[in-house]
Amino acid sequence: MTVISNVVKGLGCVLFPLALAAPAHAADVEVLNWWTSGGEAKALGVLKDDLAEKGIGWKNMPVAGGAGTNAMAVLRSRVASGNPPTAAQILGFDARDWAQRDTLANLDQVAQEQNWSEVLPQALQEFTKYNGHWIGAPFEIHSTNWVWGNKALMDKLGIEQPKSWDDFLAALKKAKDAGYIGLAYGGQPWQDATVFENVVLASGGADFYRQALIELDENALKSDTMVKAFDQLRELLTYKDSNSSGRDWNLATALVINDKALFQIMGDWAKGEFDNAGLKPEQDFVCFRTPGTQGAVTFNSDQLIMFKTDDPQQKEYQETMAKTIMSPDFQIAFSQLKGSVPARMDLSADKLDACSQKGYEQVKQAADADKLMGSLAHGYAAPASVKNAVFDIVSSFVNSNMDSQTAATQLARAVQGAKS
Amino acid sequence: MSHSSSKREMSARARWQAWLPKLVLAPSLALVLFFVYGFILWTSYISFSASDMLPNYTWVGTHQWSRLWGSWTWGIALHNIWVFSLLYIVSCTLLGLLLAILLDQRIRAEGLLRTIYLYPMALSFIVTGTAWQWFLNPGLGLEKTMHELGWTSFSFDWLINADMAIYTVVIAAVWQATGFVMAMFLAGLRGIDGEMIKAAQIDGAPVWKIYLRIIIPQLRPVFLSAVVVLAHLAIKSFDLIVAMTGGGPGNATTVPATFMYSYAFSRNEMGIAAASAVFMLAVIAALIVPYLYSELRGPRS
Amino acid sequence: MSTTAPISRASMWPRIVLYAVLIVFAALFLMPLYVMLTTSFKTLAEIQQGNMLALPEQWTLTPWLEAWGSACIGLDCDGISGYFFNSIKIVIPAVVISALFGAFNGYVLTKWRFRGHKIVFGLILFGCFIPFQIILLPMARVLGVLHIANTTTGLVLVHIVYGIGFTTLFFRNYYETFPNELIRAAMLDGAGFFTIFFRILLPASGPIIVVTVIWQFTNVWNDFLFGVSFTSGENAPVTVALNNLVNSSTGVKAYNVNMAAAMFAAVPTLVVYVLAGKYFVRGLMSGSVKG
Amino acid sequence: MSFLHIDNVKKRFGDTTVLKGIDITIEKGDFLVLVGPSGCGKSTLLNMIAGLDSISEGELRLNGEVISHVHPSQRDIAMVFQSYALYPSMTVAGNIGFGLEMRKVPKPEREKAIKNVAQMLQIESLLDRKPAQLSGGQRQRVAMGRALVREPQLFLFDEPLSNLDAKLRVDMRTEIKQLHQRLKATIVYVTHDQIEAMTLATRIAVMRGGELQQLGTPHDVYDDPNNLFVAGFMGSPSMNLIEARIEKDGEELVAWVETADDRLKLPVVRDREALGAYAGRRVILGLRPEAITDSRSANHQDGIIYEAALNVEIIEPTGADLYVVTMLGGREVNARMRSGTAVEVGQSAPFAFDVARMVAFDPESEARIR
Repeated sequence: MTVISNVVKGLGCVLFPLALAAPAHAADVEVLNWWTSGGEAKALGVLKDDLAEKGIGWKNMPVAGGAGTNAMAVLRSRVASGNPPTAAQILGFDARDWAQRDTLANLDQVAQEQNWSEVLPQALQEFTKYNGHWIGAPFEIHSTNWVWGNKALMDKLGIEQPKSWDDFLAALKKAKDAGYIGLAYGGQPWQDATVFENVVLASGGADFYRQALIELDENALKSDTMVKAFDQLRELLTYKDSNSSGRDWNLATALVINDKALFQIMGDWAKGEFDNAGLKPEQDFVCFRTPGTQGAVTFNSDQLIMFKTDDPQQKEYQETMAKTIMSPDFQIAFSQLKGSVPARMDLSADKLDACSQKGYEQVKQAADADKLMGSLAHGYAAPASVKNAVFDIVSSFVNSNMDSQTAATQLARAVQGAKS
Repeated sequence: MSHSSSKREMSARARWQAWLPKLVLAPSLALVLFFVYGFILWTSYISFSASDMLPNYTWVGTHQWSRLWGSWTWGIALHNIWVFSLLYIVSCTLLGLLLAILLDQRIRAEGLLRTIYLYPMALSFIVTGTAWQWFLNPGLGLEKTMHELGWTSFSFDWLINADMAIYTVVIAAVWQATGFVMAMFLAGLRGIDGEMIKAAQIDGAPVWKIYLRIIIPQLRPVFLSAVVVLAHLAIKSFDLIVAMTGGGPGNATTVPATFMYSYAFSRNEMGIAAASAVFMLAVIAALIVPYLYSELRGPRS
Repeated sequence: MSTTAPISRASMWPRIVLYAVLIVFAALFLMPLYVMLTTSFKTLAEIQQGNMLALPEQWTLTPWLEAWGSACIGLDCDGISGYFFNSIKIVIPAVVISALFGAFNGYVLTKWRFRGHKIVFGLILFGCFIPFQIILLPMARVLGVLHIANTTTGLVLVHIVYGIGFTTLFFRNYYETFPNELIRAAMLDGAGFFTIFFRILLPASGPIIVVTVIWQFTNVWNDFLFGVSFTSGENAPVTVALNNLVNSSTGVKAYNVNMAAAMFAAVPTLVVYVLAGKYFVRGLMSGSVKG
Repeated sequence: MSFLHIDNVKKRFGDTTVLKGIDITIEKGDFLVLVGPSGCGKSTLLNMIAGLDSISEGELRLNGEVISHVHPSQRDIAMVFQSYALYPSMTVAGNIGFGLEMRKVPKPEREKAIKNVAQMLQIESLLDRKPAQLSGGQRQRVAMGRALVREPQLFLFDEPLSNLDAKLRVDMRTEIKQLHQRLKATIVYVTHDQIEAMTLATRIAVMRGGELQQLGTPHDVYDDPNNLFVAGFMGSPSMNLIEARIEKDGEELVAWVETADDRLKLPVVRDREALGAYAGRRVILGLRPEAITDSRSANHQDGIIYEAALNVEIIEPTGADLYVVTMLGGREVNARMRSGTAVEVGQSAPFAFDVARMVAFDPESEARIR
């Protein structure tokens, strides 16, 4: 065996210098992201153009697939090998995880210049700051408690915009009875969870949402309120069609667009699909907060985190990028394309469309009332491990006949297991 | 050339020749030791560490293992792999044996039929999954076709039915591997001594009895090999599930392989992922090591 | 030649039933391929209205062209052609190098045995049976350290390493049947280690080279797990691109394009299988049964 | 000075000793046959001479040079293998010329040499064929050609005829014998067939269990065996081994042998001195079948014939001879009589013993008494 160990040592000697020979840095910024669909890519193009004006080259590093899963895997191997990109698109708790490992650049100076702590809502600052230092620049705020409705179908069936959960179910029933699909539903775990968090917020209220899904209180998770939420989810599910399993969100949106379904519960990125179909908000389709959740907003936000570097030029570029992203013009322009609202709370909504104007106002109000809360389905309520544990239970519930009591108990157990 | 110098030279050459083979084998062995056994050790260690998003070498004992066994999804994954493996192995073996026996009856177009039965094995699981996903799609595939042919009550929604989805994966997997098992059995059948069968015929045994009593018992080594190979394929199955159901609906078709992938790459739970991978290895090793041992120990030196 | 009993000529019925069963099975086995092929030549409208089993009313090549050159996978709408060539870039060096390793290993393990050669062989062989999940995490790191993460080069390395087990098995079992006296004769004739290998063993290794190449080609081409774990974006092999294409959506699912793309991914291995089916079977067999 | 000297050579594999110190010396032009049952170590010894197996202890000298640790290709030795070991991918010419090619002999010279050898072995028409296209006998010739072309100091043959059918084996045997005589080559030849050994050898080394039992000319080994093993192994049918009791009969020394119903007294004429010490003890007598015969066939000139009437148990005619079996000392004894001798099973017949050829062995040590 000494022979072998010598060979292994020898191999190490050959491979190590190879590993240390890091490639030279180009005078570009390299931005890892998973914005690969049309609207997203266009929105990102705004940043690219802004930087080009400032003479900064752009090396796009899009990693498609797996809703960012693949991108995170790539990012991990880049960082682990000591060769991180300039910046990366990231969500919620993932930003904290990277900061915790001391891999991120400090953006305090830019933040101070642009007064970020004043203009960004407190709930979002939880994720853009770590240990009192700024680690990320948010592009926008998306909210997930939206319902998208087919206006023509509502008119045809005589449905008013529902104000309460019961109204909402009644409207769905009307559509179902008339031979339409009540709820356009996409059967993927994150979509199940998106609907679930809407139901939890609607039935338990903002405090309960916070207690159960953000603070992950075990008693709240297995409380009667949670059981009731599962009951309501079960009832809601009777209004979806039977072929929803595995369906993508945009295919579900298409059901609404094509007059096949009445409503869809989905984040505001769904608006992009209506735009692409040439439909006008409040004329051809309607948008309203999920009944029962008015006053509160569950949000998520894409942010750009910058990785530590010793290259002064790269540092400068990083700061320029952060500054650009947080500039009022960019925030508006980006949200116009992305369907979101600006992350800054101090801008005029004039240039946004009807739905976004409404949404922006509601986000501001929710922020003032401390009812702006992170979305669980998108990693702004709990770390990835907990998030996925919730996905597991909710998806199992959706796809089986599990009773609500069991679901609540299992949910509490799974969250505990993932937390430890 | 003087006597002694020639001797020294020769022994140098002899030494070199004696070392060369080991030297040639060494890179492979080094690669295997590092990339297989080194990695196994590393992953095993990680399963006892606090690793989450990135490896973290803090020792936490069996913490990750107890989390693994407490996990809801892991329970589903184990149940699924058990159901999947059992059905897959049994169906492939029986169907493969049946086809091999039928083909062994001096069939006219044997070559062609054999080719047809075997071609799925040449396909990637991703292609197979894509094809079957489309084939079994309730909205457009088999179900719709049957409705159009007039059988309106026909219903086949297994692919999107959480209780049945795993069986659609079994169907596709059986479709893919049956031909291979058939080829193994066919080779086994062709290796059986014909005179023995003639003797049995002279003794007046009917054909089915000859198969049941004389031929099939002799195929025992083929059964063993088929089961080992199929079990190993089943536990490694990842591609087919990803392509057909993506682990869904919900997590109804999660198996250990997809479980591990998701925990490692999307859930920031590297410790649990490592533990699940080590568990899979242990199961396969329990199957393969005795098999390899008996194969290698054999009469060949 | 069949060794089993000829069925008595008196009754034709068993024969007819036998053929019927065989043909039904053949139809079942061919069905998915048939559906894939016909679907790939149909228009989307026809797919949604028509019968899955029917032949296309209007044959169209558009899905094939689209799958090859313009279907959107993620952000890029260049079809799967680039990924197809990625796979070729991976498969050629991976197959050649792993086969070479296997040939040398088989040669040493049969003709230049040393103490513990069985253990070494067992160690190498076990490597092809491990569930690859166990090496995903460290491999991702090593590729990162070597700066070949997310490259086709990285995948080539991975496929070589995990292909050695099977190629060694093939060559070892083949060279095992070569008389050792051949090596001794050559030694007396004055040939050394490499001369014996290149002049005497290798020229007589045609059949096993074919088997090994086919086996490795199919394995590497059909790989998905390594591809999806270690590459992304434009560096992915064709199987990963196919999966991304099929499972990512932009409005409507273009089933005809999906099927055409699946055919592209399937064609190389199918061609190999049809051209060299005999060797293909032999490869499958020697990968599993030896006794 | 001897040409090939095997000096106290030993071979160990781990704890087992396969060769326990072999000493053999032969002269230039000798045809040494190593013979013995399988597992006796004869092939190992041959491989050690070739350099294909290493030597654990002892020394090998060829033509005065120590070659114990010289690489096989440098020993100036050629070998013909049992399986012929023809390179499957090369033509016959390529096979024959490969050794010369490895020794960097220029091509024209090589071709000439190949042609010469092919002519000698009558395989000129086969030069372009591949081994797979040849018959067994042809392959055998090619294998010999490959050895001959090198014109080595020493030829080694490892059971070269064992894969041929009986008729071809006899023909090739003759041919090898002729080659040896014509080329005056020195040969070491391994076989388990004692007839091959007898016909081919100038020197025979009988081996058993890693030990040399006897080294000598075919005549020595046949008529003057060193021990019971050599006596039993060489010759077919093998030597009759008969239990007897040595007694002094006045001045005479005699051996008493039990017959079916009586006792037979055979006078001792060979090794009398040594056997004298065995008076009153049991020994084992050795008599070749041809030394027990009918009266007319007996060698009355050189031999000392002693006749006795014994019961005939079995008769086996072989055409040329008639083997008659009787019982002596409780064992079957083969007598070789002239064809046509009038004997009948169950009847008594006269047997003539050539006691001058009678040898005796110690029953305990199995060694020859002399």
